[in-house]
Amino acid sequence: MAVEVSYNTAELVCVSSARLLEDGKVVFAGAGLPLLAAILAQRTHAKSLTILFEGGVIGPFVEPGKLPPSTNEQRCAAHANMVLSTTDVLLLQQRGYVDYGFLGGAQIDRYGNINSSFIGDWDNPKVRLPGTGGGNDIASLVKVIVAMHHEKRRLVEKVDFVTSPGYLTGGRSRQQSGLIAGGMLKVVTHLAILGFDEEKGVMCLEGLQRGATVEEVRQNTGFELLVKKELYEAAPPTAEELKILHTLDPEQRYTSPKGD
Amino acid sequence: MAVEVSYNTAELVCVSSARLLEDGKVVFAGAGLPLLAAILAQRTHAKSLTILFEGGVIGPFVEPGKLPPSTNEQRCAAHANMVLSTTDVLLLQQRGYVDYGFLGGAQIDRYGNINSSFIGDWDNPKVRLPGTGGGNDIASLVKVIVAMHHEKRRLVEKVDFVTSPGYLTGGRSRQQSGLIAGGMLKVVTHLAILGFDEEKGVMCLEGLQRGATVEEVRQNTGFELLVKKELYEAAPPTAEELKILHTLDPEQRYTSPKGD
Amino acid sequence: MVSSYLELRAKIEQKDKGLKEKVKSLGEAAALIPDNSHVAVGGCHYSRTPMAIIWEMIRQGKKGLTISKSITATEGDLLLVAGATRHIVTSWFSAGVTWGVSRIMRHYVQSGEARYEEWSHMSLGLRYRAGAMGVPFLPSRSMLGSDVFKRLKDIKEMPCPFTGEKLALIPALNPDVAIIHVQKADPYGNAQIRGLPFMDKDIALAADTVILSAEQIIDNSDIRKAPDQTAIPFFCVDAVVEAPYGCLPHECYGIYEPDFHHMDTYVKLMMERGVDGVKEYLDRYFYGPNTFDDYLDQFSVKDILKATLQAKKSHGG
Amino acid sequence: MVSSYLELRAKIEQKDKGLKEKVKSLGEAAALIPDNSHVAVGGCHYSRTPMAIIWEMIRQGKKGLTISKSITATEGDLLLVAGATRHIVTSWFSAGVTWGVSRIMRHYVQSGEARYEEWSHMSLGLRYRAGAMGVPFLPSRSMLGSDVFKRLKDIKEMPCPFTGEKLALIPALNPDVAIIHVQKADPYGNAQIRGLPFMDKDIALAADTVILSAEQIIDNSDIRKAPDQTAIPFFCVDAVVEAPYGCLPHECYGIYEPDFHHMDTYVKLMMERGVDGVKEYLDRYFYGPNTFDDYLDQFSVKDILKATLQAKKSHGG
Repeated sequence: MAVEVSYNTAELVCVSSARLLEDGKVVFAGAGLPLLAAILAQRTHAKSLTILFEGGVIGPFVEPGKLPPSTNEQRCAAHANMVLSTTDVLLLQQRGYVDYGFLGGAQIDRYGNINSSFIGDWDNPKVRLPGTGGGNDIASLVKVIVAMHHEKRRLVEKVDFVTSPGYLTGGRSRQQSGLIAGGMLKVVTHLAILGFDEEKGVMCLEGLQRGATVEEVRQNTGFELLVKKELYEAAPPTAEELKILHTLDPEQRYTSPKGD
Repeated sequence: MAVEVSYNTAELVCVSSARLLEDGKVVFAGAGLPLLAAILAQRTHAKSLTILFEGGVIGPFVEPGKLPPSTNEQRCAAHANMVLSTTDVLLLQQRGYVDYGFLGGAQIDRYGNINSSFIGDWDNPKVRLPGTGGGNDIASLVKVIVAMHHEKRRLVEKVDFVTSPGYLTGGRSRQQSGLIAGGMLKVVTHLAILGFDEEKGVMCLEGLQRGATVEEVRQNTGFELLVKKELYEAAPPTAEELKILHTLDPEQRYTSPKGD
Repeated sequence: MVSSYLELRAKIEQKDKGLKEKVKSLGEAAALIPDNSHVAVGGCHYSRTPMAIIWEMIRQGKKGLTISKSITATEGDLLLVAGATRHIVTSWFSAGVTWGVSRIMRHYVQSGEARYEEWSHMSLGLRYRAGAMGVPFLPSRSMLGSDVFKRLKDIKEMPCPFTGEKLALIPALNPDVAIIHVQKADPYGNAQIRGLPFMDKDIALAADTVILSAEQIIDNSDIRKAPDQTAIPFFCVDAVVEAPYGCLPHECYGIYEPDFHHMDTYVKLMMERGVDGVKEYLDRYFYGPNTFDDYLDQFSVKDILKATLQAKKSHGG
Repeated sequence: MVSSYLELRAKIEQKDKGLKEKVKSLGEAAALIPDNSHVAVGGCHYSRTPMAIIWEMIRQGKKGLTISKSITATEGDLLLVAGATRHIVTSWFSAGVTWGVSRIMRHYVQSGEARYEEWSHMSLGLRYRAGAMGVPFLPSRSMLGSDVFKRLKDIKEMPCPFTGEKLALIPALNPDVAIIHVQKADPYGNAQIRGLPFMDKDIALAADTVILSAEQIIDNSDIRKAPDQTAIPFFCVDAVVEAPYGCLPHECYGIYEPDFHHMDTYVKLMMERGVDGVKEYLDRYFYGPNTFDDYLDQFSVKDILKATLQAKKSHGG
């Protein structure tokens, strides 16, 4: 066993979600924490994991300390295996060449629907957020991992606006809407790893981060949470994982303690 | 006036059809005589005529004596302005970037429908021909010039098979089928230049090659031909035009006396 | 609104498609953009933004434009504050993840002064692609079931006639004008794009009028040496403007990275002082200088050199 | 038949998409092609034909294949006479305009022994493209009203839900296997194509299994030097075979023109002696040699040199 190490919640989320990415698979990663986690996975257990960027990049070569702040800029393209048009890289998901989409979430509800458009009313938004970007396409077309800080205001009963579809209103509603592939896979937070009940299409607690309790998770979740009968405890980040993270992002631009 | 010059029927068709191509326009040219005519036009009155090839070429640079026997081979691509995928070059027609399609015809009927698929019955063809290639797309999407030898067996009442659509069964039938753009513009033969009556959608004699008579045209046409009230006489090929033709195609591969 | 096919065809038919020189000044080129038209912007986020053309558009006082762009960055702020547009069609709008949410975008959209028409990134790409292909829509499996879909007017769904599967029908977008920055173009408009192509090829073919700015105008014989590198064919292009560093403070692949120092300064001003701050910025950088060179002259040479060297280093050039 | 989306997705999901070496011998690669499968052939007419793979397919005695190719040339004759296929999906079939109509194609099609499924060139391209995009069809304005349309079973028309205009719906084609020849590929399958790209990018993404032959296998670091030159991404590729002169007697852009002398000789034999002549040709060039190098050894060095020099001359290389 590794010795006890210290880490902040963002680092915990990053490491936990990186571990979900299997070798030999293809992941569509957004800028920020998702990208950092995907590179961490490549440098630990998933050497032949392929990363795609929305900007049109297949298999980028990311230099430590130079993580691109946008997945649409040239640093992403240099020394990649292939660059192609934005539309075409997004279409790879529709064709089935992407195993996971990896998103940060502003607000997610019990059905896994994500809101990154606005808080408040459709016609009179309180806060206008940047928008879907490729998020809607990713959530419509492939299996999705969401990494986020676990807070009541972020895990809500019903999002104000479904920007990126999860299981919509639960049950078969996602399939009935025409979204027959993909769907929410996991939500990774600093307290827990959550999956989705296949029949009901609702979020379900599967594992706890070390030290977290079911009660604590419930208190920080804005809806009645399903809990699996047998919960596992996730192993904490190792010194090795944290060391790689710090090499990749020495200024902690993407793992500042405040979350995603 | 130029002195009298000698030329064969294929040369006559080539020169006559070249003259129809206006400067500043874009022509989609098939291999053989159409390509030869398009280059002739560029070297005479239409310096900024742009040629497209089905193989995916925009603005090729064709060396005299090296006319490509296929518009899908590398000689077409070298020193062109752009090469792109076959599908994309054909789609330029659908978008409207092509002013003329230029085809050779195996068999054409009074409505301008072309058959290059087979002679005989659908299910029991007497002669299987090579097929449509891009012909159907050209005829579906842009205005078409057809260059051919004038023979009764080639200008027929009804083609056995509509490979490339003209005005189908006449009247508004082309538009009704969904083909709302393009359509047959001219048929150039060694005897005549034929247009199409706009209302009826049927072929119509407009001009005569020097020395040809209406009677001769009728005798060599397999259907009752409309004849415009005022016919013009086309000027014969000039020495200059023929000289260019011979430079481009010194072995007369595409203007052998037997026609297209 | 999806255009009727015959109208689309008529517009292209009127264009002079000959291989002719189209080199124009920034002023002449931007004058081709009518007020109240739909302008599609090439590049994405802060990459290959046609900033020089936008600079001139704002100076010419364009009004009533609809602006579409795959991802909108700081140029969107500038167009809003300058009053050039009140309608942005995009999938994401802000300077960047690390800079936070644009206060300008929030100001205009939350107040209802401007409309943010939100499409998914791929859907906007398919809209341009349908426009480029000359079809009224493309089928897609994205956006179904989401509120993004429900908020849009010009979008439909139907069961697939072959498989019965439910499909979204993404309507074609044929912008009145496309403005695109490229690394190299010849005087006729044959353009080469290096690095990320984004949606620019489709935008160029979808638009009725195309204005290119290029880091460098090269000879047609250089284009012909590598015809498989041509990204945009000359006959859809109406104007070519030579504009070195024409994306600054944004980046141009292989030539310069963003001027991050300038970007940080701009974002700080914008986030702290909102519309007033951006008005000051426009006065200093857009309305003040007499030429685009004078605009560039306001930048720090040191920062430009750094951005240039970084780009060369990244690409081994 | 248009495949169901979930079936398509399941096939791709099963693929190992890791960045792993896939270099195989011709024999191993061709063994990935099951009898009775649909094989899409890259290149067009006599350009970039994957002749080496076809050579091996014929030697392995493949049966019941459906072959699709944008334009079919002499390789179509060979596949018919060898008994590998009785169903060709294409838009045009013959050696070339100057060589006349293939007697082999006529023999098999006129007798009813083989089926020539005729699509327009663009429509076949749209079929692959729809397959590559993961949609069941693409709308089009071509083929409507023609007998080509009427003869096809898997095609539909409908009024556009946006404009009311009548549209053809071109069904997706997702071939079981794609065989494609490229100038360069790395061991993982990242492929560079020079010159005319034809439909190859779409074919590679549309197919469930992709076999590449390459004039040269290059290092992945060479691919990464110019990622904007990669035409086919590694994760859709299942096998990479190094096959210099792998298109002969057809051509490979920038490297060799066709061996016109060989082509003339073949066509003369085929046109004069029909099936029997082609059987002799297959005996000599396909069944006789032990390796593809031995196949090439039957060609005249002088003719190969000429084809190579011509290509270099044309491209200034």
